[in-house]
Amino acid sequence: MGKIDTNWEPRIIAFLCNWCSYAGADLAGVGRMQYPANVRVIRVPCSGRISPFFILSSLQNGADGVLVSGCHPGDCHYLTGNYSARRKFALLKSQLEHIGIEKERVQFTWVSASEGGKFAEVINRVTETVRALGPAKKLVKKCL
Amino acid sequence: MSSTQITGAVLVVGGGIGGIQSSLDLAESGFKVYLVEKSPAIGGTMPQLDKTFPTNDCSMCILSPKLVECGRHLNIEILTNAELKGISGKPGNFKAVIEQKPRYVAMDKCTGCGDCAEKCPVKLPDLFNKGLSQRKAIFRLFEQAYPPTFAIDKEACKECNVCVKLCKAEAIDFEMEPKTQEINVGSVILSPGFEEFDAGLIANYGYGIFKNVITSIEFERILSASGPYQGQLLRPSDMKPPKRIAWIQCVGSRDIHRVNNNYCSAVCCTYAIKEAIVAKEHSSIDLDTTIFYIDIRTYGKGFESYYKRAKEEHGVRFVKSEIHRIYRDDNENLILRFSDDNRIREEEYDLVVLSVGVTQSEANQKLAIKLGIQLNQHGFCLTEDFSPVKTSQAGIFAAGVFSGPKDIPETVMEASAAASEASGILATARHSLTRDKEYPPENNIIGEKPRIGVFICHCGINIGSVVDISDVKDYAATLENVVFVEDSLFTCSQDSQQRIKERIEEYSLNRVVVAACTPRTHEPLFQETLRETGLNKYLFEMANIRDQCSWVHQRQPEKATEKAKDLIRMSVAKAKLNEPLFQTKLEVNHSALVVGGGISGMVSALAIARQGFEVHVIEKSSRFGGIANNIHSTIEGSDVQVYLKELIDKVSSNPLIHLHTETEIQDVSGYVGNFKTRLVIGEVEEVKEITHGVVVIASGGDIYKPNEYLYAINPNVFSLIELEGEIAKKNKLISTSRNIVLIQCVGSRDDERPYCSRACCSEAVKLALELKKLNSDVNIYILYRDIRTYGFKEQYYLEAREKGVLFIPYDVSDKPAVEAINKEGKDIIKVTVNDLLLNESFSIDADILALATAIIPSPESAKLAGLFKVPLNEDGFFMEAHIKLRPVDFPTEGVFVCGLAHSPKLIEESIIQSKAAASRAGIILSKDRIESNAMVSTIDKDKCSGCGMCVELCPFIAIEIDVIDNTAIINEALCKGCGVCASSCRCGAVDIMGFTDNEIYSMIKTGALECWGNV
Amino acid sequence: MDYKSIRKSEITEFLDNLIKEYVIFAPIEKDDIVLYGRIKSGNEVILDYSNSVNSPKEAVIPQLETLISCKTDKDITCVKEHLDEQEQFLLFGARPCDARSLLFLDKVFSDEECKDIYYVNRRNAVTIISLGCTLPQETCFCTTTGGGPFSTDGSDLLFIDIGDSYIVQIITEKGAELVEKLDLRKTQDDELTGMDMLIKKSRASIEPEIELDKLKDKLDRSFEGSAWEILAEKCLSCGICTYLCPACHCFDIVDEERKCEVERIRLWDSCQFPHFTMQTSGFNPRPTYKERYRQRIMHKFSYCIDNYGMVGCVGCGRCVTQCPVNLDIRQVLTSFYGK
Amino acid sequence: MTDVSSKIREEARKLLKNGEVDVIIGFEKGSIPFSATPCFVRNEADTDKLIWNEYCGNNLARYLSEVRGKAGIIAKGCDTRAIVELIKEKQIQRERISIIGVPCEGMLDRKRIMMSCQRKDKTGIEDQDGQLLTRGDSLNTAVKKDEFLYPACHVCTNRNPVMYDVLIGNTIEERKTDDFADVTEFDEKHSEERWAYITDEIGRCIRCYACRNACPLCYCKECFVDSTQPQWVGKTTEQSDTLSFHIMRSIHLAGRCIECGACERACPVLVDIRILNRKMSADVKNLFGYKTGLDIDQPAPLSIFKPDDSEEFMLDV
Repeated sequence: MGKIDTNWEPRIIAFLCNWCSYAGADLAGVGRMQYPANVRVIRVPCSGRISPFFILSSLQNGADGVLVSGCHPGDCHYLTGNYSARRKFALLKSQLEHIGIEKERVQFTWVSASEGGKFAEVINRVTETVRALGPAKKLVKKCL
Repeated sequence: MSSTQITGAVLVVGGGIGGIQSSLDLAESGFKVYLVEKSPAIGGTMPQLDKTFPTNDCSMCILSPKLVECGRHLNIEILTNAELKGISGKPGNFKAVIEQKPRYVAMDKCTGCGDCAEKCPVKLPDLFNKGLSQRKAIFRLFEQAYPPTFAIDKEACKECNVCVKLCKAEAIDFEMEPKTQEINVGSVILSPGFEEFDAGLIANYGYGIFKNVITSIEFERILSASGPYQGQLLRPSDMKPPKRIAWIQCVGSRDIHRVNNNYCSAVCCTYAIKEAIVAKEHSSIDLDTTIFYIDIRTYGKGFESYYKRAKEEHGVRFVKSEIHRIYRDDNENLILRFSDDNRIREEEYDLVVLSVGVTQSEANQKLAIKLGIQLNQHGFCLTEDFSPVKTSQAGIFAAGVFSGPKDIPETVMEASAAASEASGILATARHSLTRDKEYPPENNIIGEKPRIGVFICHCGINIGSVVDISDVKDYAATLENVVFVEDSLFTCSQDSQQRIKERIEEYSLNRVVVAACTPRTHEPLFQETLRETGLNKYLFEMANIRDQCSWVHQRQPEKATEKAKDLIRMSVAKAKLNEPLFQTKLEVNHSALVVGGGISGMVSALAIARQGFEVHVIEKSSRFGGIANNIHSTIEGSDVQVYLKELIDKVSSNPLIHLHTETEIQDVSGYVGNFKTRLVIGEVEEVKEITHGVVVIASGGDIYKPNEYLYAINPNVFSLIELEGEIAKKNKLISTSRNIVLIQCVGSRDDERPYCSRACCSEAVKLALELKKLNSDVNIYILYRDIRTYGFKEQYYLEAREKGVLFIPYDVSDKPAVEAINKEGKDIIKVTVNDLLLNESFSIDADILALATAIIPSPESAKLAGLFKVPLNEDGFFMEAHIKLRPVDFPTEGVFVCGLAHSPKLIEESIIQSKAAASRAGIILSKDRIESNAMVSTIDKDKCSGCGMCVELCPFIAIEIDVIDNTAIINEALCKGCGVCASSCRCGAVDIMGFTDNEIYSMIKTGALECWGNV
Repeated sequence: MDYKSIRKSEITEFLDNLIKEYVIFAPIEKDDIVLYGRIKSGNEVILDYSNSVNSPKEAVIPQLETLISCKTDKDITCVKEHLDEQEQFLLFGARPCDARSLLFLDKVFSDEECKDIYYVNRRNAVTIISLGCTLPQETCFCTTTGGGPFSTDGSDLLFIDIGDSYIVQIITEKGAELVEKLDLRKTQDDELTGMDMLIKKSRASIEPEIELDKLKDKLDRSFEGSAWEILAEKCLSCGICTYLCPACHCFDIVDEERKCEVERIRLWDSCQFPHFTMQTSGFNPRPTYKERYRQRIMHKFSYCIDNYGMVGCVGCGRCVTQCPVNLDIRQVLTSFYGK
Repeated sequence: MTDVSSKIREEARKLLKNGEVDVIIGFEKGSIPFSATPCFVRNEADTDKLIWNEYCGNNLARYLSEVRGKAGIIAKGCDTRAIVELIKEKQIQRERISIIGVPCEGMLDRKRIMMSCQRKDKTGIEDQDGQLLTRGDSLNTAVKKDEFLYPACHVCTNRNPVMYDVLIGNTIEERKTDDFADVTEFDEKHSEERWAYITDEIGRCIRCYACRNACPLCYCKECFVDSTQPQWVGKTTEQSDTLSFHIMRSIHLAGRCIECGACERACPVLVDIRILNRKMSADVKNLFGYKTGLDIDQPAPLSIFKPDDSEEFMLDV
């Protein structure tokens, strides 16, 4: 067992769609809703833009967790991007779990532009779950 | 400008969704728009709604892009806190007097940071939240408001000067004075909205006294995530989650006893269903929801199946009964007394929602009077059946609830229709008052090493008080390719913009990163600054260190500082890879193709031609007029045949309109601005190719031919439309009949066709009244499920009842039985029905049986859908791009829909939609070139294997496979840049400009590596 | 020629003794397949198996090695060269063909004019104990490429299986030194006679099929010929033949950010991969399997003779056994020779 | 088998003679024991080379998108499923290929057979009357061929071609539908056990890309693994890189993998690659009700969606 690093903070990459979830994150800010500072947001036009590779790359490059959030079904600014994305995400998540990666490391959710509170809640939940899991070791690139 | 010249500007009164839509349509088609809004922000009622029916879309989500688009439009001038005081002149040349109240906050200085409101000591009820929460004297109407600047409620303000001291932007000015100005416009569109009915007027419901009796709009605020209870479903008395909620319908509507409102508010049934469904979804416990109603009027597109789902999937209970009175118990619970099955019953609820109707506000009525606009008996703006957006004053048009109760898509359609009318008048003055911004030529930076400037904003104290800016600044300077870093109090202020420009020149910056607030509101501003210095606007990145950092990590300044560094590092990494992007310009063919020669097609063609564009109308039959050829009058009594004849004359004589009868489409190629369509004409099948920029699909609908109720078997059984023909033919059978039975919902609202055909209830009432007029002794029985005489049609329903027409409700599982018998030597039709109200069965010996047969999709629809690559819904009608806000558009640009092809509707409604389609079409036709979005998809042909995955996935049909080399090609004119293609391309051949794989990967890499923090 | 003997039953102990001084690579079984790998104890070794799936070249040219790494902490960037002192190691049970391949690799990496210091360090530290092939496989063709089932080229010691015992042939001084340290018994004469018989029998089972000089001539003249397209039509362009080949040695050098370091990594590459010759401009001089397969053959049987004086193939037969589509190098060579 | 071979030759000759095809892709005798090798026959005379036996394991559909001209192909069930997907993905045109379908009872794993006899106490192995006879110094054993079936053949549910122009012989009985019991069983193990198994398997990978290159559906002009901007996967054999390569490949094959097992057959170090691809196939079946390679008109599962697709995997907030 390695020693526990008490200063360790989880590092989480979040992919947010521009129209709903990014706006929801902004709204959480407007409402001054406090949440942990562990998430680094990458803004994308639509959850449909998010390739499973983005998620795998995040884990490979050292993220302890990944969050993906888009518009609720039916709300997509591009009509159906989130529906198409949902199928891809379902498979990716299942595959990661299959190979034995902790399933809580990669999370998917829908947050609308008016759900600032939900966004804060999601970040709380994701951060705490990933914190409980400890640093990601399984897919991260190691020094040779 | 000489007085005979037309003024190419339009005044739009009211900044709700209607006003916004009119403004955008007009500004986009070359007219200057003044949008006058009485409150401090545009948006109207929509921002107050939580979800929208029947898709449960988030109201704010779908509205906010429109707010920004409207707010930032170069040719829309928004006048907030403003009122129209008077109009003089004539169509084409009006002078309007506008009075604008002071905001006390300088709009050019206020950055919207919110420090002032945070510290303002004055609290007062927040009317946006219907008083369920409080706001400050200095306030913003709602968080996403446009303009985003604050305003001061001078009446409440104590002038303590706290805000003046706090405001680092020095935006507050108590010395501001009201301002009156006169503007020249060519036309006016009134869409000032409505007022919800004051539920306090109905004493026996206890509104205003019982805390847990609330109105539907209050309930919307409660449901809203940004509402007074942050989206938690709680009741006001004890802030506990209710377990039982009742909705009472028709509060202030269809009520001639308690209030004199004999119209139906048209929206309440569906919104109550929505609220019940959403409440159930919100509630953590199993929630009881009951809706007390008279008739459920879910007549709109998709509403009936929404109603069905509410009942069957969500378990919403529907009780057909009026509530007599509400009592309150000691726990603030409410006892509802009502009659059910002819017995008085009582039920207890935790919360009661009054489905309040819509009414005309006093202010609107005064405005109408001031402008000399006639109102109808209900106080709404008077319009005519065949000119539904025209007011009694020429050149002044009405849209939205100002002219009668209606929902969002109908308002949007009217707004577009009004825009079409206005641009019809002003066509010759198009582009005379609009302006385009001039920019210096762009520097070519391709091949240059990235030289990045980072500008960090303190946002007053919003960022600076949490994030250690000097630390962040030092850090940013160490990043690769960063050659300049600077911080400022407000990066968005005028002088900061100027400084950015100077720094770009001084340091030869070729990329700019601004670390400040959110790109959603501020990116366009900074991009503009870049353009002004000759830098391509896509060489810009924003790091959101306020909304998503300092504001949400106020108690963790160190972590917030680290995060800010990370976010800047990520933005710098992306900026490094940014490349200049360019919009492609496509030439536009200025003519339109209208498919279908019914009323919709002809109205649409005429409206397009009035805007000055050439139109081809194709009709598959040999005769124009479509279904309207069989309709003789409207319920209001207007003569349809006269109107139709005039319309055909106008269309035939218009030199810009080319009519093609007996014509069908063979094939279609091309896209928005550049369609090529091959027509097959006449029996000889002559083939002709036409080119056009847009298409309006007005292919109409059809009437269902039932195989029940002895239809087509017994000569005395007709469809309603056939009966109307028989009346017009003065068939003797009619004048001699003693009993006439009408059966509603034949082929509608059943398993095969779950939708409501919308027009049949009004049609039946219309015919009943006509039959009564012909022979007041005739007995008319209307067997119905719900009578759906929505809006002002309600008064005819009342009239029919007064005249003795018998309305008998039946249950769909127990349909009336029909039998042809011979009684006393006379052939009659015996109709047996179980009356739901009386719960007893009886028979009528009918001389005539008329069936309200469904309106069904035209058999042409499927073919057209394939040709134009547009979707049909499950009922077989065309499916618009968005049921609320894009009711005549398709995802495929340049293709529009109107009339029965879209869904069943009345003539008046078809006219509105057809004009709306013309307005939307006019936007494209008015442009010489259309510019594509620059952040579009791009294909690397060397990598593409032509598998077609992207083609299948693209929601906008913007990709096709090039048959020659089997690779995908992007139509940049159609691509919206969503990126679903890029994320699904296995070959890595597709990328999204501005969001390339490489750019995103660079952010992933710089964002994920933990050690960067220590570097 | 010096010989010693060792009983088969003593092999485990023999290795366990050596393991104290050397890192030992030997054939071991892992998940049903026999691979060359580092052993922790003598009983892991598998000697009754014809040849391992991979070649022992990995011991001298690892698939992956960090040449230098670089780390930035605060303002200091420190660069580290990965040239640690090399442990002494043994290649045990290498087949004569594989041992011979090291002589070829020496020519490539340890040329007087151009020494690859990473290679040389490892090469100097290795002692090779090979195992003669008493029962060559149908895919073996070492005699064709100049070797043989009991070739001593490249080995320091050669073990020859004579039933219950191995005869240990001492080939080099390094080998002799190693034998010195160990207490091996003297070889009996009858053992040596038996050994000669075995060697003869074994050699006879793999008669050389091709004369290499003539082949080179024919190949050089067929470079532009259409034959390649047909020959290589079924090739999948995978890297099996090159990666398993004991003589193939092409590599790529990449810089990778891994965790908090940047590492300069050398890793195997294959001329069979389309990207092997891809140029920055996008031009690829060997765009199809035809050019790539031709390159593999020409390189081994023509260019290597020009450059190093020996063919770049030791006839181990791995590419024949492992090719997923049975593209048999022997058939390809014969097809030229036959003409 | 010989009967099948002669019928194949006959059909091939016909196609070439009538000019219906320019080339026949089939199998000829391999150069080593227990093998057959892909061959391309372009004239009638050469059709005699064509053979059919239980070593015709390669998925010949892999060659279809590269071969020039009209092609005839000798195709097993799995090959035809690949053809269906390739047509769907516009890599080949149905009208340009002639399919000579051959029912298949499963193919034998040459490498495992060879391995089983390469220990020195065994001197050889022979095929005798449907059994494999191992000879050795000390023992002779007979092994049922079934024991050497490729793993993919064990769960094959399309032993008959799903699409063909000519069928050689009669169809054979299909197994019951695949219930992915192996996947379920694996997923019931503890996550650390799964991780250990998968990293151990993948740990052997030498990055030769034979799996990818043997796959009939891996036809990209540039594989993601070769992309440098961005470089999705490192090229090293370090666990993260190798594992990412295989996961990403399984994601690319999700809803497309026709489960022929070509990847595993090609692998020189016998990595259990199917453990990843089977999982995706199971999910695609269970979540989207789709099975690959059966119907040209059925849209690919990732090119469509249903509004009510499962959201069970999503965070419940």
